[in-house]
Amino acid sequence: MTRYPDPKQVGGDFYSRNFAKNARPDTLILNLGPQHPSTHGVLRVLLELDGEYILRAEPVFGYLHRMHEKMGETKAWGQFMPNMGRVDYGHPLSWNWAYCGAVEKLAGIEVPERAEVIRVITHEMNRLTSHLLWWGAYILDLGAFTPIMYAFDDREHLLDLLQRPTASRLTYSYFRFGGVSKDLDEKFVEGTKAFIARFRQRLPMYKDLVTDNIILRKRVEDIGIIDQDMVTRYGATGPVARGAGLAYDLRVSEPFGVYDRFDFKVPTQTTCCSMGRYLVRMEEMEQSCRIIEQALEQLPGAEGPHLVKGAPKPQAKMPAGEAYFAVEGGRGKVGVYVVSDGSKIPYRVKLRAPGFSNLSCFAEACQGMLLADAVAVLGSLDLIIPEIDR
Amino acid sequence: MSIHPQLLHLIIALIAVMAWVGLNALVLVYFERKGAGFIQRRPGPFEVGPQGIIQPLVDGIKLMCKQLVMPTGADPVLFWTAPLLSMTPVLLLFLVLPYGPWLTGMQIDLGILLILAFAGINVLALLIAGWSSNNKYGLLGAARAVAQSVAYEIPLLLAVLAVAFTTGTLDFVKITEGQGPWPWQWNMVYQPLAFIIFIISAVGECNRAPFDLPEAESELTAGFHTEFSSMGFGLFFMAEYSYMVVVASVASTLFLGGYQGPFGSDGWWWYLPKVYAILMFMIWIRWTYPRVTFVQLLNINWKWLLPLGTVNLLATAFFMKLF
Amino acid sequence: MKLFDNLPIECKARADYEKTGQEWVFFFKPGVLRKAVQRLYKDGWFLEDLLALDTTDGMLLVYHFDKMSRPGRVTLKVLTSGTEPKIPTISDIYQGADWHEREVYDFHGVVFEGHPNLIPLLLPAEEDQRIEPPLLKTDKKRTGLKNLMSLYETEVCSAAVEALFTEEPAEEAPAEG
Amino acid sequence: MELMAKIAFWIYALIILGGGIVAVGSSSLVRALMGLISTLVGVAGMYMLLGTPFMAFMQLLIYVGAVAVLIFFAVMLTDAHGRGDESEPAPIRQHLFALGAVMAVGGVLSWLIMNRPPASSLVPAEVSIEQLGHGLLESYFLAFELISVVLLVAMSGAVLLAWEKRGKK
Repeated sequence: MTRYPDPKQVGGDFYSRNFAKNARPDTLILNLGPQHPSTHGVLRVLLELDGEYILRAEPVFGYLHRMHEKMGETKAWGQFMPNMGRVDYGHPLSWNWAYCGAVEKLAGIEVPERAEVIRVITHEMNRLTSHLLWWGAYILDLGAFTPIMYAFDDREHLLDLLQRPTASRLTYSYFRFGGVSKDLDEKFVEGTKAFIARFRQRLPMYKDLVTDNIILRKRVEDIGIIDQDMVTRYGATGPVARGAGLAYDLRVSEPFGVYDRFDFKVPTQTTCCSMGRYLVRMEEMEQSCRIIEQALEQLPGAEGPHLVKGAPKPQAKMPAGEAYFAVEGGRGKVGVYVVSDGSKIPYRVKLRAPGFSNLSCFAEACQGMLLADAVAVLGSLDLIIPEIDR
Repeated sequence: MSIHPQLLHLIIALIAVMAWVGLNALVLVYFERKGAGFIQRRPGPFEVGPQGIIQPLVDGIKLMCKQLVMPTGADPVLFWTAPLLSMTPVLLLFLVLPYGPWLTGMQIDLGILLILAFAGINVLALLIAGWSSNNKYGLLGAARAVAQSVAYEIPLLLAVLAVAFTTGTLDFVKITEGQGPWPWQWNMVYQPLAFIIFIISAVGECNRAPFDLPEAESELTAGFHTEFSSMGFGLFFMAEYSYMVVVASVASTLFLGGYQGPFGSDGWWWYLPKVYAILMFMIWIRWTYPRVTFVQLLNINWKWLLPLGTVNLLATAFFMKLF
Repeated sequence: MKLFDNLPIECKARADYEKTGQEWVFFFKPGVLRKAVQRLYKDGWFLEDLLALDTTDGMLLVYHFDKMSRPGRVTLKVLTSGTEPKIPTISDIYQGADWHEREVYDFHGVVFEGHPNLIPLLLPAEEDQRIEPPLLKTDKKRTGLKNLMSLYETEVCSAAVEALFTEEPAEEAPAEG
Repeated sequence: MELMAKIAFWIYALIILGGGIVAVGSSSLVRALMGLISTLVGVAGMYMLLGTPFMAFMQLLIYVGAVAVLIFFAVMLTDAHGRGDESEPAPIRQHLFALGAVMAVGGVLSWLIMNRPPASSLVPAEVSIEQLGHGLLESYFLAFELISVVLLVAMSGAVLLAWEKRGKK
């Protein structure tokens, strides 16, 4: 007599068969994704379900794999820059910055003060767009359709503003080795100030309408526990680490650019659950506003051009050596490690994606939860699949 | 051979009801989308026709023109039976609703019982749909649909029974006439708890957000109707909206005085606004709240609605005996 | 940085954080790697990433570790054979290393001994669709370690590692599993 | 109107018979259940025809809406699979036995009805809910309560069975 989840009998691809090998005979194996409304792109999670309780989970990805690291080894240093906007469509400027920072370290390029302040402003605005995108999509995962419209309303203002200097709305390729490609103008500064005033009024509304909603709280509190030990073992960073009570923010703990000039708080939560990560991100939006405000005040006093004189051309050669540069992206530590053999093409570009490490916590965090909770935990990790697949 | 006048009345009523069900579904879809638009600060449909008013009709035509797809491994008979089984009982339910003093398709003593009995068939339809489509999401959705509908039917019945106790009948017309035209004469005032329980259970019975677990798209893609395309899906869709109308109509008859209006102005012009007010309320909460999890859903039912409903019923019986 | 004292270190060097983004660079033999990583775990470091570098001197595995409480980055470098790269896994110490190791297996064909589930992560997994590790360099492009990085200020350094970074290349790759 | 009633009777009878055949003969458990449900619906129709809409609606509400669904759940919870013992076609002998059993019962019943027809009324008597309630709680009180006791025993037995099984796990 054959029992149903017989590995030979179960169809599916390599991963399904591999997963079914260890499955109990009386369980249901469910493919959440790769085309599924709540996996944000093409993530696939293999779940072994007992009823609706999850016994085992295994994320499968790579459907969006574009081999950026190989592309890096075939293009000139400057030509690789546009790829950086495409790794993570949520917070592309952090990748811009990480790559530029690594190359600037390698070549010893000085960045003018004005460029640094511009980088902070645009980087933080981009973080706001990233968090707003996450917020809307996360609440959508939980079944409320309306907040994403409000989030996109705000996000649209930001995109309109960022469009002025960067000339694009999603996949920015704005930073250059030694500065940024275009200076900020008066209209941008005024618009940003107006936006922050408006956004300051919207944030309390979001708290009242969404964050304090009893159904939402019951949905996300106490599920998906990722504690400090797990954070260390998996190398999770960003809001996931801060939601576990670790005040680890590269803007403060390993300051890059001119972040040490600004006065802001690193929000943390000690609940380790999805609500903790949620609240950390909501608070971070407020802190980003503070940073942008301070940076806008410093902008007129900042010296130098927006791009250093004699900045390397796209086809320029870089000196041999290795350099690692990490910035705090919307999802955590965005690291770029470059190795040069002295030619105009990188010898090796390694992209450290925060989502990659954050997602690896999922299999352990979701054990014993309900299917609906798995969706809530996946969302709370703030996944951008292109970044994980690279 | 002459047709019996009662039969003629029934046939006319049936035809009228079919048209009415279709019209209601269209209007409600339009209201839903406009309501969603209003809540989300966007215009909603406004391209097709003035203010997008014929958008639902055009959507319906599009649905009809699409290909009917059946997945491999599905049970062909049951797969196509399910949407029909979901839609057809609804037509019967509209027959007994009291739209006005003379506008009742079929006045019978057991109107409420008929509605409850035939609404139960919908559960079966969802179950068959999920089971026969050879899809794991469908199966999970079907299991959810059943557990939910069976659970929420009980507090719904308890709430209805409380009203039946006070009025002493199951006939819609008599229940309506047992109430007065003014709001303070409605059953809602005498049975507030039953009203609240009824509305919550009704949202649960209709699988509407925040209780739309059987088709929770962020977990189960589309739940029991994942594999249905074209009018297969269209029938489920229409059935869902029609059940909403039925449930809202029952609520307005039982608790809001039905077609009664002040100064003897009884008629459908009082009835329909009450029904649509309840529908608007359901639309409002759908676009406002996140979805609960399935465990929470059942907890709300078994730990809150059911005990409260029972207590309410006992208290009603007690007071009825006392006074 | 006294964490690895009394371990057989191949090379211990202090790097310039401002210029390279690393604070300490260690060379280990593959056999010592797990012990070193265990010490890092006990001291509260976390694994940032893990990559392989295809050079004429062999396959260089680079582990980046960072600590949440203080800035600074520790890099562990392990040199293995370039033709049949093999290295013990650290995925039982750092569960996060699981996917990193599978990625390196995908990209460079490095086999991690003791890895519980060494299957393709990002590249096609079906038996008939698998491809050659794409990040292996062609012979023309492959170059030696000394052209890619410097040894920085060494505190301890074995002759074998030093030989890698001197102008005259050593006769053969010295590090052995 | 009498013609209508006769037509309705035959339609219901066909539904009941057809449903019964499907319920017994179908190899798919769920289709068999659908047959059972159509039988139940047909019986409800018969009740309607007999002028007891209360019984008809209760039949639908309880049997179709609840019991059938529970049976469905039981089917889904059983450890059934496509290649089990039940999936093989039954031998001819078994079919013959089944036919014999049906014929025996049907024959006895038809003989009874043909030879000893009960007195029937042309127009069914309307039984209001009030009468029904009085009947249940006054004249047939004992029978009514005995049925509840039987149901209670069945329920506790089911709970007991399920309890033991979980303990074994």
